[in-house]
Parts: sequence; structure tokens; C-alpha cells
Amino acid sequence: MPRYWREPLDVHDIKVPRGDIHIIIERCKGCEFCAEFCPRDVLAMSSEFNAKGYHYPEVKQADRCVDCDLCEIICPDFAIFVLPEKKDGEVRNAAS
Amino acid sequence: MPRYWREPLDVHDIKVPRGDIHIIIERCKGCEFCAEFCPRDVLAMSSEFNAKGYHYPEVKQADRCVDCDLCEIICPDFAIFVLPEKKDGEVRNAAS
Amino acid sequence: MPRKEIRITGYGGQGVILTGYIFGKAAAIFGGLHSTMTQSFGPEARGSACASALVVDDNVIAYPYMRDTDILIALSREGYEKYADELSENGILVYDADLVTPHQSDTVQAYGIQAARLAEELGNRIVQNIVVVGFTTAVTGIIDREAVAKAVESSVPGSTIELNLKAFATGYEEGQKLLAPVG
Amino acid sequence: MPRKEIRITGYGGQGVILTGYIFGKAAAIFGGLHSTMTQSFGPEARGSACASALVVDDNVIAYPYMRDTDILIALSREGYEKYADELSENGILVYDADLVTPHQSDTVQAYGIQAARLAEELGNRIVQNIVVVGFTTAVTGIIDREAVAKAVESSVPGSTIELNLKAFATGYEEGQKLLAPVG
Amino acid sequence: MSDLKMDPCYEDVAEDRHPMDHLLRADRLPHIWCATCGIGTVVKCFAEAIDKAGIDYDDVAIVSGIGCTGRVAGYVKLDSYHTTHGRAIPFATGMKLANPRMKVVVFSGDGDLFAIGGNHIIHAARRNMDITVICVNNFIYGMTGGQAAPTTPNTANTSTTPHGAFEQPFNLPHLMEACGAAYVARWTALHVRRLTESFQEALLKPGFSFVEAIAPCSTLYARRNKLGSGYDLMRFYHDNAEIKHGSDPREIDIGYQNKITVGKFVDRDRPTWQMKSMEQLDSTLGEKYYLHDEACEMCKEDINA
Amino acid sequence: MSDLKMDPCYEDVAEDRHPMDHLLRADRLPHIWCATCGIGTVVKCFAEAIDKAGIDYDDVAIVSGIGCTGRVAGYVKLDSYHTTHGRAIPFATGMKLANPRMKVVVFSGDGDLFAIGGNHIIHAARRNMDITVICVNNFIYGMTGGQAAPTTPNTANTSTTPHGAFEQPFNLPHLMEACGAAYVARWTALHVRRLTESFQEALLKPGFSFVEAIAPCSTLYARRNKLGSGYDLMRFYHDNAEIKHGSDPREIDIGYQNKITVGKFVDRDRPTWQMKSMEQLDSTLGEKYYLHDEACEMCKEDINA
Amino acid sequence: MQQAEPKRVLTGSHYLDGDHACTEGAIAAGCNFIAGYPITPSTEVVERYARRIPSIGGTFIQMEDEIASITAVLGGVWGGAKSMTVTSGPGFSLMMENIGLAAMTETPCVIVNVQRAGPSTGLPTMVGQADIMQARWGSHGDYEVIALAPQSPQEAFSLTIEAFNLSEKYRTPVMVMLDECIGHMTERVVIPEASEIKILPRRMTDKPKGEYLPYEVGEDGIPSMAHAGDGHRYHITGLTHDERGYPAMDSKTQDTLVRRLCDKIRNNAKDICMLEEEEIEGADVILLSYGITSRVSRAAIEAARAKGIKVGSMRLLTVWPFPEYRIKELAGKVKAFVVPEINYGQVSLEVERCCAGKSETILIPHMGGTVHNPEDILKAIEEAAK
Amino acid sequence: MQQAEPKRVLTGSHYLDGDHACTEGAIAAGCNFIAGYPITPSTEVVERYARRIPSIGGTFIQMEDEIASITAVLGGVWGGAKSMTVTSGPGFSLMMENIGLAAMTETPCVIVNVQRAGPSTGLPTMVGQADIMQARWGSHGDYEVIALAPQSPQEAFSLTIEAFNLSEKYRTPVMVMLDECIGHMTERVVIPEASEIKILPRRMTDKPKGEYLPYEVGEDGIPSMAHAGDGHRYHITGLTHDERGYPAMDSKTQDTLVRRLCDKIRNNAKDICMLEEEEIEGADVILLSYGITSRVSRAAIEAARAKGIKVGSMRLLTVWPFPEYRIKELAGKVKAFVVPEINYGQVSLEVERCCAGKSETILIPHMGGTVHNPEDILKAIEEAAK
Ligand SMILES: Cc1ncc(C[n+]2csc(CCOP(=O)(O)OP(=O)(O)O)c2C)c(N)n1
Ligand SMILES: Cc1ncc(C[n+]2csc(CCOP(=O)(O)OP(=O)(O)O)c2C)c(N)n1
Ligand code: SF4
Ligand code: SF4
Ligand code: SF4
Ligand code: SF4
Repeated sequence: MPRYWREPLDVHDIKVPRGDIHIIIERCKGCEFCAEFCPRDVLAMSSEFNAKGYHYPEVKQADRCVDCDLCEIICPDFAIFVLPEKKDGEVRNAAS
Repeated sequence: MPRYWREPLDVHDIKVPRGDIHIIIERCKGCEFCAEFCPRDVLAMSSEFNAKGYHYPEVKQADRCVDCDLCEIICPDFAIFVLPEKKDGEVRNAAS
Repeated sequence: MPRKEIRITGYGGQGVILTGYIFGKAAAIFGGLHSTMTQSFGPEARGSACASALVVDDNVIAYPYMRDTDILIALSREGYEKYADELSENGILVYDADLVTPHQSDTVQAYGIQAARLAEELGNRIVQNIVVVGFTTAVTGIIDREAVAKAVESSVPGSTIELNLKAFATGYEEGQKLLAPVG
Repeated sequence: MPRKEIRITGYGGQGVILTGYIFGKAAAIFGGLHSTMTQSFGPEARGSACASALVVDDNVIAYPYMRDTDILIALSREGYEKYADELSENGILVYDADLVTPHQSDTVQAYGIQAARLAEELGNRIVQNIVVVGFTTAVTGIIDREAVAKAVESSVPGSTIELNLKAFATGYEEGQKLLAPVG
Repeated sequence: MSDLKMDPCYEDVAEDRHPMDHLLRADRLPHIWCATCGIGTVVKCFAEAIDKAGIDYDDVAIVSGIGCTGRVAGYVKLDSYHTTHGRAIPFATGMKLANPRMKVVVFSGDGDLFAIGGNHIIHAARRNMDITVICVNNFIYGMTGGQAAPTTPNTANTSTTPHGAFEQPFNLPHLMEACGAAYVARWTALHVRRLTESFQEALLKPGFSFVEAIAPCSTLYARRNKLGSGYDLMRFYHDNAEIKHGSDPREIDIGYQNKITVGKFVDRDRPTWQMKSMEQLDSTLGEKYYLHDEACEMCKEDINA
Repeated sequence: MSDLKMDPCYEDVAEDRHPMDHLLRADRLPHIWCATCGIGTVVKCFAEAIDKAGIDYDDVAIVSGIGCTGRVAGYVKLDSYHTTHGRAIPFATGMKLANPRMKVVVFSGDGDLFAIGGNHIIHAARRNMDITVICVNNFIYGMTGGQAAPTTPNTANTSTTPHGAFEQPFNLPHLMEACGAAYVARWTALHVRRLTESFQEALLKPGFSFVEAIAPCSTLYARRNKLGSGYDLMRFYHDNAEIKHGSDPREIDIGYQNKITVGKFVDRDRPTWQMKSMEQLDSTLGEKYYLHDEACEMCKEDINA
Repeated sequence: MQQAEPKRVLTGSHYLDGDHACTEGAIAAGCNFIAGYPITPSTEVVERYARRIPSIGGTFIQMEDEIASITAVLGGVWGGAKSMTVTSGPGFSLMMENIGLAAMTETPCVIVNVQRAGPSTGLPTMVGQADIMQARWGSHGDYEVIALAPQSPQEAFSLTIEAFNLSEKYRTPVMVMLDECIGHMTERVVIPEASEIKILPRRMTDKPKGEYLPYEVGEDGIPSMAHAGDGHRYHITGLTHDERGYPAMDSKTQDTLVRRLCDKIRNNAKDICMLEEEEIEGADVILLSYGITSRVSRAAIEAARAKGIKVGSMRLLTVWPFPEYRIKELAGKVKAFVVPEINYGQVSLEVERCCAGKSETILIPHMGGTVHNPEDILKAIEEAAK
Repeated sequence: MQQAEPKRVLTGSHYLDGDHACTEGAIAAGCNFIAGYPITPSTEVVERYARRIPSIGGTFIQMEDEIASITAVLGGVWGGAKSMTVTSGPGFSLMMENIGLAAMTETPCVIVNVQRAGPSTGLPTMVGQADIMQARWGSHGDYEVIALAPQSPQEAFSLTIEAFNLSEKYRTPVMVMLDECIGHMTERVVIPEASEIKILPRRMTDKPKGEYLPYEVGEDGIPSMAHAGDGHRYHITGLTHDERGYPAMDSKTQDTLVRRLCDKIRNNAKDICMLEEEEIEGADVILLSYGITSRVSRAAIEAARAKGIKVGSMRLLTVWPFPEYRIKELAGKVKAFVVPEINYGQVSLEVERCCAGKSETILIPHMGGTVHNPEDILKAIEEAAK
């Protein structure tokens, strides 16, 4: 499948920012926008259904995420978001 | 008062057509369009009023009329019209 | 003053409504009376027959419409023909003599004035009605001259007050000249 | 046949209405019965919970709505949760086993089928409901298989008849396999 | 002068009829329009155009909305429909579709067509509905006594802009062009011959044709703005109208007492709604479209087998 | 995957809130829009733009009409008004005039704004009313089940054009430009960053700003036309949208599954309705205008002397 | 009366909802022009029509709004078509001005309102019966209309045909007041042979050119029509007009005209009103209902009878003109009229007025979204019978 | 109650017609936003307002049509203004959909309808009183409104103020049903000192941010408002909604909402209804009238009394809600109610219903264009008293 988003310009920088991907599964309607248009190919659709019967995304390659926020902004269901990766040692409720 | 209509191109032809001007006085609302825009300066406004209280036009120089129909077409009240002058000997109900 | 009913008639653009308004205001605001002015015109905004009606009374006016016309002011032939019959016995007819030719009548006092022409002479045909207001004030005496003048002054645009008061005076003088009935 | 009431529920886009339509048509046009299909959905055109209801009867149907659900066909969890309680004693539940997990109940016969999955296998998820139609026909026996098949055939676009009949057959076979109640 | 026939009263005209009287409801004349109002002149040009275009009177319907111009329907002796304010165009649309043989002409005011009726005119132009729209633009609402119109030029005084109009007016030809009209022209009531010609062209043009006819409203626009009478406005048009055929419609806005660009601005060929409708059915259904007796698939579907 | 937080049901999101949830009525999520519908993405971009433009949330009001897009008002946690079909713009106009401090944003569908609401939008643009209009164009009526819109491209299938659409659709940017809009842009829902930027510009632009956001209607437009889902339409936008800032709006019509020209087409300075209103009163009345305590001439007129 | 055109009649048994059945009724009645604007729950009517056009001819145009739709319908009628528009509450409200024009110009046309629950946007996909008074009073000024209320898809078919016939007979807009329940309820609809469907042709003038007056009437008070292009070159207007169709700005013409417009309906109420009565003789209580509510009431009526209550049933197929004459006849003969409506009291007000205190009127209001609970109706009947 | 702002009150005696007096009432009441579209015979109201703006502040916008006007008014209200629109029959018809929105969203606003004779374009410059039922029933779905009917320019002034106050009190659109006669009748209007004019301020929420629910109500059933920009970030919709203002698509919410919308008016009828009664005690006949007709009836009443007939007079200053309670009290105590109206029977239907056969109801219809002939009214009184 061709990639539909151009690579962010800063992709080869040394300090690549990293993101924590959060998915609110029950909001997801399985449109695949996030997975499809992710410039870093981080996401893939799960084979599981949520309660409404949709396949939702899951993180396929977490370490490739550069916190570009594209999945967050393109998601029509406010179902996915990315937070800058927490520093080591910091504790989060939900981490990818 | 300046003339507001250009002379018809055929005005200097030899066979100048002539028109019989008919005025339906009670339709007239005294707008002066006919008199003002007549390219041949045929009409003038009467000092009389009609029943509605308007001055109506009268024929000032009947022999200058070339049946160009301008007064007829510009009159917003369908109150004036021109018929081609009858040939000599022809009898008309109303002639100018 | 017992109830008096006045009809003003003409065509749109002649200031028929303003005429009624001025008399009404003169009565109700400057004359210590009650007055109700009503108007009627066709659906057509302008150009067609229109009329206003004024009831003036010492007492509160319940029924605001005309029953018998005490005074008919006719500024057009059409209007005159339409309302002439309504004029009561001993009613007063005021008319623009260039535009209206009243029928002969024994019971009506008729006062004609060439108001349109006088207005044109004053410089603007638009004050035809104010000439008539002055004239009517004089020939009918129905409302005090001062009150009517005040009503004129307070009802026309500031820039035209002078012209209008001149028209009023002109009409009033014509009226005084003519105090003998014609009809 | 005495009055029977069937509820079909799911979300918009699953063909909930068409499912009701097909059973209704099978009954009223091909089955010699009376039937009334009604529908309910949110103001939202699509995507949200929706349901259709079918009453089938030997006699003319006056009251066209559900009183006791004899058969509940649930294609979504939301729909199931909403209508499960309405199911009468000895009622039959038909559900998509991937999407709905029925509560334990002693009085209900429950038949699950992985209809969405089967439909996807058949090549188009859109026939999920037709799989369920076949399955329901088999497990409930409420309307003659022939009549239902005719109704399917005459209710879907010409180009999809084949696929739909295949889906119907698939569902029907699943139903026959599963004739023992699970609940 | 004395030998001119003067009709002593209105009924008397029969003997010596105005040559347009056969196209007029002469029994309703004189009309209600004010002295020096330009609407009558536009009507005159229109009547002339019908004759010149050689259209059978029985094949023309006039639809008007409400307004001074809206009264045109009442004076023209054609099938004529005086509808509600702003709705002449959908009425005309229905009539045209029901009776494609008719030339359906909408004759109405700028307020009627572009204020309350604005939505209908933009959609009719978009659809290229095969009607002719004549808009008498007098820059004001005449019938209701001189309120601002969506055409009132800036600073002009109206009864609802007593301190001067300030809303940007529509540039009617530009709007019509943007919506897709097939024919767009503008003239003033003074341009009697050009206007007549334009009406002819519009009547014969397939699709949506639009002619703006600028005309004096004497009683309200002229008087209120101290511009004299309609007569003075006609003189103003004489001095200030510039004929520029094919002007870019974007550049022909009208300012208060500014130059007025007139001319024909758009004349293009676009298939009409009806043509496109038929073409589309034809291309989708092919043969089937013409076989009206065959029930369509949908109908077959639910016939009792 | 297993360490990703999955909210087992809707209420559970509070702990780990989506960063936009403060701008959303999260208690109403999931929203009603279909799977792969693009409206949500446009809303997302809009929310982003408000944040980026640094506008106080209390100073923005959202007004929607009726339609799938019309439901935006119900999901955005701002003062938000879900009005009647087609009437968002006059509602917004009244609100803006009553409360000039507010940024009033109309967020609605192409049918709402350009079919039934067409007259309001052309007049608001003409007046340069200081509001921002966001039009989600999905080429169809979503809410009512997939009927033709005045944007439906020719030959597209809809429930009211079962044999293919044939009416010429509006070219929205062109129409808005012709009516006088100060800012006009078009993007697709795929252009999330550009769209967001455009919203920012529009929000900050004085006067009438208009952004067309083309978005997939999966359930009706895509499915009915066998174009797959909204996902496929997004891919189509990717392959077929051409960014051409400053294109002549006359040349950016959208055909059925043709190239789509996107970009910013108009960005011009025109005084807003309110500015012009004040200027006009000022120039006519001068000092008097500011002396509100002095009765105007008219009032003096009829005060009892 | 003529027979329907065979190519327009889908003879046979169909499984149709009320909306689709309504379309088939219109087609059978000869409707060859529909202008409409989509609105739930009515859109199916025009969607079906749009699909049916290639088989039947005719024109459907989706207008820019409901105002345009109703006005195009009027233009279509004067252009010679049999025309109809279809909407629901919000669109019905928008049509009001031009429904007035239809009444004023005596334009025969049909307006279908598939009622949903209001006010305003309300519950767009859910039932209401609260536009009944609006159908009668929604436009300004005095006029009368005819409004019918089907109770099943079968009746949506037959009453739509009837609506066309009545509109031609009385030269008036006729409303088909469906409700969402009937519109979206699917049942068997049996469409008879074309020869069994009676169509009333438009009453066209037979006057020679030059003599036709568009509002000249004979004894029955109903004028004859001419279409655009027929050569009569007549004028019509929404202004008060004389028999020539010319505006006449006086109260005498107004009096003649408005009385005639209203009386042609009022005086023919017995001809227009369709009532279904059952066990009225000797009843203690009459259950009066219309539309879906009449079906919901069946259960209550049967239960009440089972309990020995003498309850009659009166169903209004015609809601307007209101069958005043019939209620007045029955007032005093029964204890009460029980009136369930999916509104907060509309038809019940008319019942109450006509009862003149001689029988009680008991409204069972229901605000919409669902139908009544039959038990509430039963309870009211029991209460009333006491 | 607050006092009017002095700069908005033109204290003194003026010679004004009803339209102009209405404008002054609106200004005194604090109206600072008018959106309108010209229509005879109402336009003078907005024309005066446009002229008055420089002295009072505020905004007038002439919208593209009446639909835009009423909707802009609603937007203005939620933006914080006291707003009004003005129209006549055809425009009133066009406003109906969004009057429904006003009722549904409980938007306090004033709609002035200067009635002319209809239906349709009718007699645009001449009187009618035939929009009364439309005021009540013109929009789809169930709702209630308040409608007032002035009988003089003085009342056009004072009832317009009252209209604003009632709209704020009950959070509802209020209609001022002028008629052309009153609108175009000029009389002395005495405008009191600002301190004597009582203005009811809008009922704003006092909830802190985050706690405000737009449709939360206390015992009186009337919610408090917040304006755009107040920081509450609330939602309103024309859909059926719960107290949060969120759409709720179920019949229970519908029931609660629609009942409350109607009951807040119905249950307060005694507070809202203004009646002017005269010699009702011991009357044989009551002449019930409103607007211009009440003045035309004076002569008839006096003449009847002069003939020894015991005729009482009841004048409705409030037409809606209809003073049902009062008619019911009086029904049976008098022989008849005589109801002259410039229509073919509207308010008389309500009178007839409330009389429940205990008193006769005698309509004196008049189709409009002019007022009644007082003799016809007298004749009817004499007839009724027999
Ligand atoms: C629904 C409705 N609103 C308002 C009116 C009042 N009205 C009649 S004509 C008119 C404006 C006419 O202006 P325009 O179309 O420019 O025509 P003109 O009179 O200037 O020729 C208005 C506002 C009406 N008749 N109906
Ligand atoms: C007066 C009125 N007419 C019709 C409708 C029905 N209606 C609701 S939304 C809609 C069209 C919506 O289309 P669009 O604005 O393109 O929005 P979308 O749903 O596609 O986002 C229609 C016709 C209505 N609610 N009110
Ligand atoms: S973009 Fe959002 S809705 Fe779509 S698949 Fe990803 S998380 Fe789900
Ligand atoms: S143009 Fe017509 S109306 Fe004008 S003055 Fe001449 S005759 Fe009279
Ligand atoms: S008001 Fe103006 S537009 Fe109307 S007739 Fe008079 S001059 Fe013409
Ligand atoms: S119907 Fe279309 S526009 Fe509406 S929510 Fe679904 S995909 Fe979106």
C-alpha cells in the first residue's frame, strides 16, 4: 500500500522527538485514517472489534513515532492522540 | 436645453418619412420624456393640465416629425404614438 | 368643539397625508383638542388616489372614521369625484381650482384656490398642500391659525420650514380674500 | 399463525431495516400472511443505533407496534443491551456472536452466528444481515424458507442477487448446524 | 395642436388605439406607476421586442413578483402571473417545466429578485433554467415607499438608510455571470432601442438570460436624493452611461451617481436544465429511457410475483 | 499493544483525556458521524486553529444549521447554537451585531449554506459581515440520506438523482468571490495542516471569510457511487488535489472525481458592515452621531413644545 | 371521472411504506410534476418519484428550498401539470406564504406533510400529529383547505389519489397529513387495475378566446381554469381580485372573494368529509381519532368493549374541513368524545367546540416521539364511560 | 423591575401613528437590535428606528428577507440584545419556522405584525384581523405564544413595552398584533417620564462557570439565560433537548419539554391576560372585541345601551393565551357573546368553545379592507339580546 503522507522534514535529525500514542478505543470507528496517513508507519489496524463493531488501530512500531501529531489531528473521532514521550523514570497512567 | 438624442442617420435623405403623432392625453403623466428626447424637437409640453393634473405634450413642429417612433417607445405611459403619415387624400380619424 | 370630520383627498405625492397630519397635530398637540387621523390609499405606493381623514373633537374619540364629511379638501379631480357625495349639508368644500371643477350645489360652501400654480410660483410644487392648509385654515376657521402654523413648522424638514411657512401664509391670505362662498 | 413480533437491532448501515423488510415481505407478499414493518432510528441518519420491528399475523394488524418480542435479532452490542429486556419468556435471541455477548438467561433460546465475519469471508461485509436472515429463517422456522428467499431476491439490487442468495444460504446452513439452543 | 385627437377620458381610446394596446390590458390604463417612473418605458421596449422577435403572444407567459415592477404582469395582455414577493422565478421554473413550449419571462424589481428572491435567481442561473429574467433596477424598493435595496449605491438616502446607505450593493451582471447565466446584459430605460434588441436576444437565447434595465424611480429614489425627477435621471443616464460590450462583469459596479457601464456582457452556450436532464437519462438508461411502458427495475422489484 | 490504555467504555476517558477534550463536549462522544466521515477531521482542525490563533474560548461562538455538519455545534464546547436548516448565517449576523466582541463562526454543510441558505450567504458576503463561515462540502445531503446538493458533481448518483446528477453545481469560491467575501479558501479534509492554517487566517480576518473544506461522506456519497469508503475518498484527495494559491476562482469548478484545485483564492481588505455603518453615520451626522443624548431632529419634531 | 392511465398504475400487491405508497398514489392520480426539497421523514416520496420518472414521464426537480418547491408547484399547475410537493413540519412552515397564494389563486395542488414531532427541529425521525391546526391556520388571512389523514400505506396510496381529485374539484390546495409512523410503516399495498381508479380531470374553461374570465363562477362557486399557452391571455394575482383576475382594492370585492374561497369548502363539508364510523348507535363514548392514532386505539377499543363498555369509533379520514355537522348531530347522544392525539390538543379543540357542552371532550395528549400507550387510551375510555 | 433609560424615552405628547408609537415603545423598553424587511403597512416602525439610532445607539439591519430577519433577531438575543422584528401577513407567514425555533429555544423576543387583509397579497394597505389564529398555530408542532392587540397608538406604545416585559418573564416570543388601522392611525401619544416606565430585565443565570445548564428550571418552569461570551460555553438547539440543552431523542424528554413550553404559558394565563371589562355585571350580552374593532364597536355599544339593552364589553388586550378561564366563568351568565372580527371567524371559535353551549356565540364577520359598519354590530347586539 503506498504511503500517503510526506516524511516530516526533521525526520533525520539527531534528536528525534518521540511520542506516546493513546487510543480511546470506544471512540474509534475504524476509518484507518491514522494508520494510513501516518508518515512513519507506526500504526496498524487491529483484528479485534470494539463494542460498536469497528476494528481500531494499534501501535505496530512504537519507536518510530516522532510525535508529529498527524494521527491526532486527522482522526475524525477524537480517538487517538499523542503526548510527547515522558522522560525516563516519569510515571504515567497510560504509556505506550 | 441640450438635445439628448442623436440625429437619426437617415435624417438628410431625400424621402423623409413623416409621422402622425397621436397623444392619449388622459394617460399622460407629464414626464416630458417624449418632448425631451425627440431627436427632431417636434414636441413641447402644454401649459394645460389633464384631469390628473399633469401637463401633457403637444406637437410644436409637426412637419419635422420623421416617424422615428422614439416618443412612442420611450413614453412610460403608453400615451403617445406615431403612425406613418397617411398619403394625401387618405382620410384618418385623427391626424396631426 | 363638537366632533368635526375632515376629508383630504388627492393623489399620491401631493402631501395628502401630511395635510391631515398637520391639522390633526394642530388640534391634538397645539390646540387642546382630541384628533384622530386615518389614511387610505391603494396598494400602489404612489401616483394613485389617496385620502386622509381627520376627526377632531373635544372628547375622546372612539370611532375614528368618517360618518359625515364636514370639510372636504380636494386636490384632484379623481378624489373629488370619489368623495363629493359624502359631504354633509352645509359642509365646506376646499379645492384646487386648476384641477377640480366642483359640481353646482346649493348646500355646500365651496372655496377654490389655484394651489398648485401658487406653489409653483413659490418655487416648488411640493408645497401645494401647505398652500391649501393655509387657505383652509382661513376659510373654515376650524383650528386656530397659530396652532396650525406651529404644526406646519414642526412637521416639515428643517430646511424647508421657511418655504412652507410662506406657502401657509400665501394660502391663508388667499383664503381671507375669498371669504365669500362661491357655490 | 398467531401474532408474532420480531425486533431487529443494530446500527445504521448494517441493513437492519432491510432485514425487517425482507421478513415482512416474505410474510405479506409470498407467505399469505399479514405483516407490518416499522422502524426507529435517531435523527442522525447513519452510524447510530437503529431498529426495525416486524409484526406478523394471520389477521389484519391494527396495532402495529411491539408488545412482547418473540424474536430479537441483535447485530450490535448497543442494540442488544437496549432491547434484551423486552424479549418475552421463551423468546428467541439471534445475535452476531462477534459483536454481542448475550447475558445468561434460562428462558431465552439464544442462537449466535459470526455473521459479520462470514459476510467478510463471502467478500462483502454488507451482506452480514442477509447471513442473519438465512440463519434466523433456519433457527426460528417462522417463515417458509422459499418465501424468504424470494423476498431476498426481490429486495436487493439485481447485480447483487447472487451474492445475497449465497449469504442467505450460508446463514441458513449455519442455522441448521446449530439447532440446539446455547442459552 | 387642435387637430390632434385628445381622448377626453380613458375609455375613449378604442377608436384611436395605441399600437401597443393589443399587448396591454388597456382597460387597466392609466397604470399605477408614478409620473416619470421608468418602468413603463421598459415594458414598452419589452412589448416591442416580442413583436420584433416574432413570438406568438399565446406562447409567452409573464411572471412577476411583488413591487412596482411586479405590477407589470397586470398590464401586459399575455398569460400573466402576479405571484408573491421574491417567488417569480420558482413559479416560472415550474411553469416552464410543465409547459416547455412557452417562453416564460420573469419581469420584476431588483429587490424582489435579489433581496428576498436572491436564492431563487442564483439557483435558476446555475441550473440554466430556460427562462428570461428582466430586472428593473431602480436602486430602491418602490412599492413599499423607498427602502434600501441590495442595489442601493453607497451614500444614497432611503427611508431605511436615512443617514445614507453603506452596504456594498450587488453588481447584478457579475453575480449572474458567476452563477452561470447564459446571457447577461445591462441597459438603462433611456436606451430604448438597445434594450429592445437585448430583450429580443434574451427571449431567443436558450437557457437562463438576464437583462438588467436601469430605470428611474422618480417619487422615491430621485426625490428623496434630491436628484430631481425621473426626467432628470434619464438625462443623467444620457450623460453617464457608457456602452462597453463584453466588459469584465467584475468591473461594472455602480456607484452613487457615477458612470454606468451598459452593454452585453455574457452570451454563451450552455445546455439548459431540460436538455441536460434528458441527456443524462439518455446516457444512463439508454434505450430504456424511451420505453416508458416498461416498468423500471425498482417497480418490478416489488410487484407481486 | 497491551500497554496502551484502552478505555473499556465511553465514560472512562476522563483519566487520560484527549488533548482536545477541553474544546469538546466529551460527554457526548462518540459523535454521530459515520465511520470514515470527514467532518470530525475538519472539526479537529478547527479546534486546533482556535488554539493556535490564541483566541479565548469564551470569545468564540459557533452557529450551525441542520445537517450532519450542522451537528458540529453540538460537539464543540463553546457557546454553540444549532439553529434551523439554512439559517445559521442570519443567526450569526444578529449575534455578531449584538455582541461585536465575539468571533462568530458558522460551521455547516454545503446544502445548508448554499441550497436553502443560499440567499443568506450571498448577502452576508456582500455586506462583508464580520463572521467566518466554514462549509464542509461533501457533495451531498448527508443527514437526510444522500440527496443531491447544489455541489453534487455531474453524473454522480444520489437518491434524488438516481440516474445521475446533471445540474451544474456551484463553484463555491467563485460565488463567494463574486459576492464580495474578504477571504476565500478551499482545502480537503486531508490537508489537515493547511486547513488548520486557513482557519486561523479566516478567524483573524476582519470581514466575511469563507473556507470550503471538502470532506468524505462515506455512507452516502462514497458508498452510493461505489467509491469505497471515506478512506478511499481521502486517498483520492491525496492523489487529485492540486494546491494553486491565487487561482482565478472562475477556473476551479469541481467535476465528478476530477482534479480538485485547493488553496487560498481571495484575501482582500474591505471594510466590514459595522465599520461602514459607523463611517457613514459619522460622515453624515458628524459630531451629532456621538452625542447620543441629543434627540435627533425627527424626535424633536414631535415633542410637545 | 376518467380512468387512470394504465402505464401509471403499478397494479399488484406490493410491500411498501406509506411514503412509497403515497408516490404511487400520486403517479396513479396523474401527477406529472413534483418539486420538492428533502426532509425526513418525507424524502422517500420524491426519491421514489425520481426513480420512477423514466417509466412514467413527468418531471421531478429538487428545488433550493421548500418555498421554491411549493411555488414551482403552483407554476407547474398553471403551466398545465398535475403537481405536488412533499415535506415535513419545518418545510411545511416555510411553505405557508405560498399555500396562501395557492388558496387565493385557487390553484389545485397537493401538499404532503409527513408529520414528525415538533416544535422546531424537534424529533426529526419520530412521530408527531401536531401540524393539524397549522394545516388549517398556518398562512395569514382567511382561507380554507382540505386535509386528509391516512392510517396505513394502503390509504397513503388511495387518499393521495383522493387528494388530487378533491383539489381539482374544489380548486384548492389539498394536504395529505401523513405522520412519520404511517410514512415509515411497511405493509402490503394492493394497487388495483387502472380501470378501477377514478381520476377527476381538471375543470378547464370551454369559453372561446377573449371571453374567458379566470374567476367567473356559476352556482357552485368554483371557477374554471385555463393554462398558460391556451390562448386566453388571462391574469392572475395574489391580490384581492375580481372575476377578471384583476386587482380590485376594495372591501366589497374582498368580501365576495374571501367568502367564496371559504364557503366553497365550508358549504361542501358533507361532500368532502370522509368518516369511518363504527358502533356509534347507542354508544356511551366515542373514540375519535385519525392517522396512526386510530390504529393504536384499536386495542383500547376492543379491550373496552370486552369490558362491556359501549364505545363507538369515529375516524377522520378528512381532518379539514372538520366534520362539524356530524359532531353536532352526535353531541348530547354520547357522554363523551375521547380524543387521543399525538399533540397537546388540536382536533380536540374543534370537538369541544362542536360538542357545545352537550358531551364531554376528553383529550388524551401525547407529545410525540412515540405513539400512545393503548392502556392510557383504555383508561380514558373507562373514565369517560363512568 | 427596572426603570427605563431616560435617553430612550421621548417624554412628552406626540402626534404619532401606531407604527411610530410602537417604535417608541420598543426603544423605551430597551430594544437595541431590530432586524427587519420592509412590508406595508409595518415599515414605518423600522424606518423610525433607523432614524432614531444615532440618538439612542443600537443597531438596525435590513435583512434580505423576513426569514433572515426573525433569525437575526434570535441571534441578537443570544448575543445579548433586546431584539424585535416587524412585519405584516406575508412576512409573518415566512417567519413561522423560526418563530418555532424561538419558542423551542425559549428566546425572548418581540414580533410585531401589522395586519392587513389577506389571504396572500390581499389588500396590502388595508385592514384585516385574520392572522390571529396564525399567531397561535402558524408554526409546526406544539407550542404556545403570547399575543397582544393594541387599540390605539397610545397602546401601541405601551403594549410594545409590555410585550418586551412578557417575553423576558416567560422566555417566549411575544407578538404585537397591530392592525393596519391602528398602525396608520395618528393620535396623541403621551409618553411618560422614564422613571414611570417599568422594564423587566432579562433573567440571567447566576450560576458560576461550568455549572450553568441552559434549560434547568425551578418551580416556575422558566429557565435562566446566559449570553454568548458570558463564559458558560453552553449549547442550544431546536432539537428536542434536555436541561443541558443537549439533543435527546426520546419521547420522555419530548414530553417534559413540550409540556413545559406550553404549560408555562397556559398555567399563567391569568397573569398574562389583560382584559378590559365594562358593565359585565348583569349584562345580557357581552360584546367581545380587540384591536380597531373594539373602537368601531363603541358606537354600537352606546347605541344599544341607549335602547335599553344591557350590553357589557370585554376587550382583549391579550389575545393569546386566550382568557379561557374568564369566558368559562361568564358562560351561562349572559345570553350571548357578540364577537365582531375583521375575519371570517377566529377568536369567535375560541369563545364558542369556552361557552360550551351555555351562552350563544355570535360572530360578526367582516372580510377586511374596511372596518365594520357599526350598525351591523348594533343589529347583532339587538338580535342577541332578544
Ligand atoms: C413576503 C413579503 N415581504 C415584503 C413585502 C413587501 N414588499 C412589496 S414590494 C417590496 C419591494 C419591492 O422592491 P423592488 O423589487 O425593487 O421593486 P420596485 O417596487 O422598486 O419596482 C416589498 C419589500 C411583500 N409583499 N411580501
Ligand atoms: C426547513 C428544512 N428543510 C429540510 C430539512 C431537512 N434537512 C436536514 S439537513 C439537510 C441537508 C443537509 O445537507 P448538508 O448541509 O450538505 O449537510 P450534510 O448533512 O451533508 O453535512 C436537509 C435537507 C430541514 N431540517 N429543515
Ligand atoms: S483515525 Fe481515529 S477513528 Fe480512524 S482508525 Fe484511527 S483512531 Fe480510529
Ligand atoms: S412620454 Fe408619455 S407620459 Fe411622458 S410626457 Fe410624453 S406623452 Fe406624457
Ligand atoms: S414609486 Fe418609484 S418605482 Fe414605483 S411607480 Fe413610482 S417612480 Fe416608479
Ligand atoms: S451520512 Fe455522510 S456526512 Fe453524514 S455522518 Fe455519515 S459519512 Fe458523514
